[in-house]
Amino acid sequence: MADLTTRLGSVTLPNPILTASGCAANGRELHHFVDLTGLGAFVTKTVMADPRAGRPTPRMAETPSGMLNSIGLQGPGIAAFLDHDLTWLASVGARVIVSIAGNTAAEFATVARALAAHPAFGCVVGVEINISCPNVANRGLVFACDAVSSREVITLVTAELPPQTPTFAKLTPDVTDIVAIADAALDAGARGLTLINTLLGIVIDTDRMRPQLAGVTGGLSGPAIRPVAVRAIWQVYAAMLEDRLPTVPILGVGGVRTGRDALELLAAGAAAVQVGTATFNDPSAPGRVRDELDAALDERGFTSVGEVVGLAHERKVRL
Amino acid sequence: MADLTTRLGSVTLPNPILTASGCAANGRELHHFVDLTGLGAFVTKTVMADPRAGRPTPRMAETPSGMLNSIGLQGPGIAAFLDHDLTWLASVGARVIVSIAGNTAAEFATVARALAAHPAFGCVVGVEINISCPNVANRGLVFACDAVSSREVITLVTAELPPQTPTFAKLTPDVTDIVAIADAALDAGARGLTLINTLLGIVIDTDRMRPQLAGVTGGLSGPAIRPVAVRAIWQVYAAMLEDRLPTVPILGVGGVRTGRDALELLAAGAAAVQVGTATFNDPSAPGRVRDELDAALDERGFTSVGEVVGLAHERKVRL
Amino acid sequence: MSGPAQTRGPLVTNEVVGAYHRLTIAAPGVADAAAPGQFVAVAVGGPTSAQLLRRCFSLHAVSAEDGGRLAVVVAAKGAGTQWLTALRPGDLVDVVAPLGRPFPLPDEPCACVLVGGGYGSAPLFWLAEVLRARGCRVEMILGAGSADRLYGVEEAGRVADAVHVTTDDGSLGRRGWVSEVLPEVIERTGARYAYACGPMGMLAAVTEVATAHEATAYVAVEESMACGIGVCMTCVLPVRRDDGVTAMVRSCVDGPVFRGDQVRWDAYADGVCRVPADALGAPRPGGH
Amino acid sequence: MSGPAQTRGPLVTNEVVGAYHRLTIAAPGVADAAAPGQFVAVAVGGPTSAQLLRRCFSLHAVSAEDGGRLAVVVAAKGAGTQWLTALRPGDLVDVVAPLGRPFPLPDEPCACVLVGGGYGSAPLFWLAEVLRARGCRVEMILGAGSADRLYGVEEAGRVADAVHVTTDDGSLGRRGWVSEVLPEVIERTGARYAYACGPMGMLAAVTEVATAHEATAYVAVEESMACGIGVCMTCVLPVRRDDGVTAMVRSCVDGPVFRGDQVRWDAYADGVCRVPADALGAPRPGGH
Ligand SMILES: Cc1cc2nc3c(=O)[nH]c(=O)nc-3n(C[C@H](O)[C@H](O)[C@H](O)COP(=O)(O)OP(=O)(O)OC[C@H]3O[C@@H](n4cnc5c(N)ncnc54)[C@H](O)[C@@H]3O)c2cc1C
Ligand SMILES: Cc1cc2nc3c(=O)[nH]c(=O)nc-3n(C[C@H](O)[C@H](O)[C@H](O)COP(=O)(O)OP(=O)(O)OC[C@H]3O[C@@H](n4cnc5c(N)ncnc54)[C@H](O)[C@@H]3O)c2cc1C
Ligand SMILES: Cc1cc2nc3c(=O)[nH]c(=O)nc-3n(C[C@H](O)[C@H](O)[C@H](O)COP(=O)(O)O)c2cc1C
Ligand SMILES: Cc1cc2nc3c(=O)[nH]c(=O)nc-3n(C[C@H](O)[C@H](O)[C@H](O)COP(=O)(O)O)c2cc1C
Ligand code: FES
Ligand code: FES
Repeated sequence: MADLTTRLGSVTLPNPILTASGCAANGRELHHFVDLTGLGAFVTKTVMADPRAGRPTPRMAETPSGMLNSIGLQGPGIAAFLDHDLTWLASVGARVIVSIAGNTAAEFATVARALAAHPAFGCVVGVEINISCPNVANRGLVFACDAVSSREVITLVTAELPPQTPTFAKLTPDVTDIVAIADAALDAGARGLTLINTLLGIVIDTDRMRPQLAGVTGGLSGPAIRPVAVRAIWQVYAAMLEDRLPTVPILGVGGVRTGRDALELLAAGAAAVQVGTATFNDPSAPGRVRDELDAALDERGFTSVGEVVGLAHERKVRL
Repeated sequence: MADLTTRLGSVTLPNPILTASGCAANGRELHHFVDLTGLGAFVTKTVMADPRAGRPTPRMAETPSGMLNSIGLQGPGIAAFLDHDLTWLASVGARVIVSIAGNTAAEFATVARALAAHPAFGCVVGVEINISCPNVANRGLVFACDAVSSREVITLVTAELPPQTPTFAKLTPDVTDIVAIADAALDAGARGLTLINTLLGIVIDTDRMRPQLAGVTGGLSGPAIRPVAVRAIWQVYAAMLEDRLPTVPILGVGGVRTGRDALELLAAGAAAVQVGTATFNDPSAPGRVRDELDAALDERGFTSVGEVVGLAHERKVRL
Repeated sequence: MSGPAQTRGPLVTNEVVGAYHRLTIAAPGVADAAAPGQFVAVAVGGPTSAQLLRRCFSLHAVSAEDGGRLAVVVAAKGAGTQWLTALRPGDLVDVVAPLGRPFPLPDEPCACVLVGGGYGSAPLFWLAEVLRARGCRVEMILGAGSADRLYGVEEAGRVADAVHVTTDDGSLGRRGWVSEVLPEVIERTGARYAYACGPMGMLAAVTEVATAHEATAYVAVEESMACGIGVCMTCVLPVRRDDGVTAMVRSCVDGPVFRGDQVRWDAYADGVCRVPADALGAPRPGGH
Repeated sequence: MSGPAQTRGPLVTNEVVGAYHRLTIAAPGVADAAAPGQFVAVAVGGPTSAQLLRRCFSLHAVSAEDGGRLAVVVAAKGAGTQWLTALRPGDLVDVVAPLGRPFPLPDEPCACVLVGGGYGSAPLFWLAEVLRARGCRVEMILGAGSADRLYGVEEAGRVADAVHVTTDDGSLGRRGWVSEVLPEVIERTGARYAYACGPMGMLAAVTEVATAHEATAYVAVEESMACGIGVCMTCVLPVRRDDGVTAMVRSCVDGPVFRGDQVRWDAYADGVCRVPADALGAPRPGGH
């Protein structure tokens, strides 16, 4: 039994295994399979200001060791989310990281303001700012593809939240230089980063000879993308070690299916790890990954999660 | 038996199935398993001016439905390549696309010049310009990550080759806007594009708790990345349909393992398809994929490859 | 009825039935919890599988025998169902069940008609038994493209008061569609409920006929599902709620059974289900 | 000797031998083409596998029986070998064989010593038979961490003139390493050739001892291989060519057997093989 606690800025979590936004809804359904209070934290589905119906169907395509999704951020809107979902999460005693987004930077701020003002805010241990979504004001270009837009969102959101709230800017890997985007987000006040959101992908249905998703493009997730997630975490953590970026906690996400996989992301520099698509294969995945991680640490003689975060950088072979 | 011929600018190939650079060496070894003259063309391992020993080992890591490689462009140098490899390929009657690279734009030009001057150049049906490799002059930033560097290389290379030579700029998907890079390459004179090279990835060996590859990062390939390849081809082909880019042939590559997969890349806009990592699983893959594609066209009632190139754009559901 | 559970048990039998495989899987606990209309999500490909997503199948039957078993009827379609139907008795199968909401049952004995298309008949035999146990008269209409794609015509004879068969090619029963037989059956039996499972087009047609005859249609839909347990939002369809508002609801937890007249069939066309413009949170210009 | 071929045949037997599985696979044509030291590349995980790369194993034995068979000795290590060792007779196995270059044989009868570490002994029994058929005296040294990780001690007794066993923990034979026994054996038998297969450290030690005793070491190396057929360049190691130049050569087609004194053991350290600075095309500052 290693010490599984992990520090995310002002908050200490009992263990580093979290759900991933959009892969666990808002908790009720998963609670049948995993005791949410036993997870490091529960990350909610990204919520926006108003209710959203999302994209037409088909919304998914299976791919080798992964899948595409095009949900289109379907959700109840912040008001219903707070009264219905966050309140329920608080009632069962979950630690919650709330994922928020907006069509515009101002919408992000509106959502953050409502969140901070709600009575259930007490269960919130962090806010994930999903800037990997399209910016209506900038021809639909994803906020996180552009340093200026990223900065704007983060500045507005952090201004709405109590000063010590851990905030995590969630970045897309679909950029030429992820360190530059991370830099803009941290410079604007984000206190942590979530790496990575899905990769943009397309599957063609070769019977109909047209894109399988009604919305054409979708986000690629699952074990297939794990090497890309590890690379993104590595690059950003390396930049922190080299003082090119301020040192903040990284929430690693992408393709984690087992305790070994979680260990991989921790070793690359993540302070906590989210389990996403794997939950669709195994509804008890987040709890299982936590237990497997515990065993994997024991087997290797580590006594705490803290020892392994970023360890692969130290152990890298100098050529 | 559909008409499998495909046009790549001034050249017509008997079928659209090619090998992928670096996944078939320079032909001799694969010839045991696949008759090279039965392929649309044979794409050689990227060659540079001088002999290169490549990277330390381990150079590979298996990943879910894919792999990482970090070969470091090991090769014999252009002189030995021409006398030994290209001459052999010419002798067996293969149609060849030669993949070239350089540490600097000038080195690319040197390699192209030597190629064009060699007696075996007659078997060359195209030149693939692998700009997805690091630019020594620009802090090791990959040429294809930057429109200016891409333009410079292409301009110099095309100046060295006979005017009608089909040239294909091979792009990396690791950029924010692949259409912009394609635009720079075409504007500089490339007569086609190869999409995509590998994605940058890392695997951590969780026993040693350090990167599994001696060179830390590697290129992710295989079926895992197919949705990213299809997306890149789709975006670039869509830009051509919308006249944002000149219309040129696209060589699609990324995760093709079956005839169905090849059809997927064709439907997204590729005029020909390269089979890479799948060859490691099945040494006869390129020939098998060609035969399966033929059958897949028949089953669907298509009588030629030409009918299906880009078809998914026409058939896309208008929402 | 307790919640769904994940279990891993041996395949007990694998029988070929016409174009399908009938698989029985050891799954403790499912029999007690399950009701007709619910489904099971099965992991495919084994421990080294490149296929992450579970495949969903209607529960065909459950029994408490030998610690608990469930049965499904599977059409070998793509790689996942091919793997599944190639399993041999003793091979382990990982299932999550029971999932979704079952067919609502009438409060009082009445006539019911059960309509199944292809393997869509799979959940209906069990439903027929449950309805008959409650004193209902049950007639079944089974349809398919051709005779080999009909499932359970004999079994239907045992569990229903009357059985009607249609095939598109006339290879068994009446040539034509189930919806052509349905009006006569409803009229003659005075059925108050039509229960249907099968392709979307069939479900829409059954709903239309039933509604025209003042019967209530309950339809089990089949949407692509990534998770089957309500956490991914891939499986949605537009359903008119009791308050009249159309919402995109999850077919895995809010369905797969819906009241046919609440499903917005008008949103379906050409293999795509659009978000109706009047739906809650429908995209406005500029929306994501 | 014809080239390698890809075949798909049933697993014939799967026996547990100590810590290993000895698998026999139907593979027509391989027996005629193969020689000791060559290897086979096996696809793992079946049709839905997420594991694309073949696993390589030394050919342990081949026979022309029943149209052709090959045998390998497999340690269940990761997911691929676990899948493979869990196969049942009759399951189909996709193999490419024979691959690589075999052990070179002496031109004339002479004494030879064969050194195997763990499953590294697998190819040596066949080699011993071939050498003895040519009139060579053959002694074998088998070493492993512990007794259960030794392979083929009994079989060695049948095919070799003498057998020496070492284990790190002393659980069988002499406590210690094979390289501690080797000098005595070479000296006593006047062996001209040492053939070795096993971990890299052992191969380096065997080479050192053999060279010091003016014997030639032939070692079969084990590098990670993505393709096994010479097309990917993942499996390279630095080898001094006859012209004195060190080149990074492919162990799958130029090996796996090399002359020990030509391998640049100095390039290996800490699980990594560096490119020697004097190697052909070694990176210069600024190189990729
Ligand atoms: C609630 C429900 C009940 C079902 N009941 C049955 C049944 O009783 N018997 C039966 O044979 N089939 C049933 N299906 C359909 C069955 O799930 C699919 O045929 C199966 O998933 C196809 O998997 P595959 O690997 O063979 O095909 P592939 O095409 O390789 O599957 C690729 C992906 O698409 C999904 N998919 C493909 N076809 C369908 C489909 N028709 N519906 C939903 N998802 C699909 C798969 O789940 C998978 O994620 C049901 C589906 C649902 C949602
Ligand atoms: C020429 C040659 C001969 C071999 N002979 C034998 C033999 O006779 N018996 C035996 O048990 N093993 C042998 N090996 C090692 C065997 O190939 C590996 O143990 C096996 O590939 C591990 O696969 P896995 O899926 O269990 O492990 P994983 O660790 O999951 O494999 C992941 C990847 O790494 C590669 N890999 C892992 N370990 C090794 C290794 N030690 N050597 C090469 N590649 C590795 C795998 O091929 C795969 O691509 C040989 C290897 C080579 C190259
Ligand atoms: C169906 C689905 C829905 C998702 N929805 C969201 C979302 O609402 N907000 C978000 O930030 N990420 C969303 N993601 C991305 C995941 O949180 C995660 O970043 C990504 O899937 C990679 O992790 P994984 O491979 O473990 O799934 C979604 C992913 C999936 C598969
Ligand atoms: C081992 C290996 C070596 C490669 N070497 C090269 C190379 O030298 N030049 C190049 O342009 N691409 C190289 N590639 C990339 C492939 O040509 C191809 O773009 C990529 O692997 C995606 O296709 P795939 O998924 O079919 O393998 C290499 C890929 C692999 C796996
Ligand atoms: S299938 Fe995931 S929510 Fe319904
Ligand atoms: S394993 Fe591919 S070249 Fe040797």
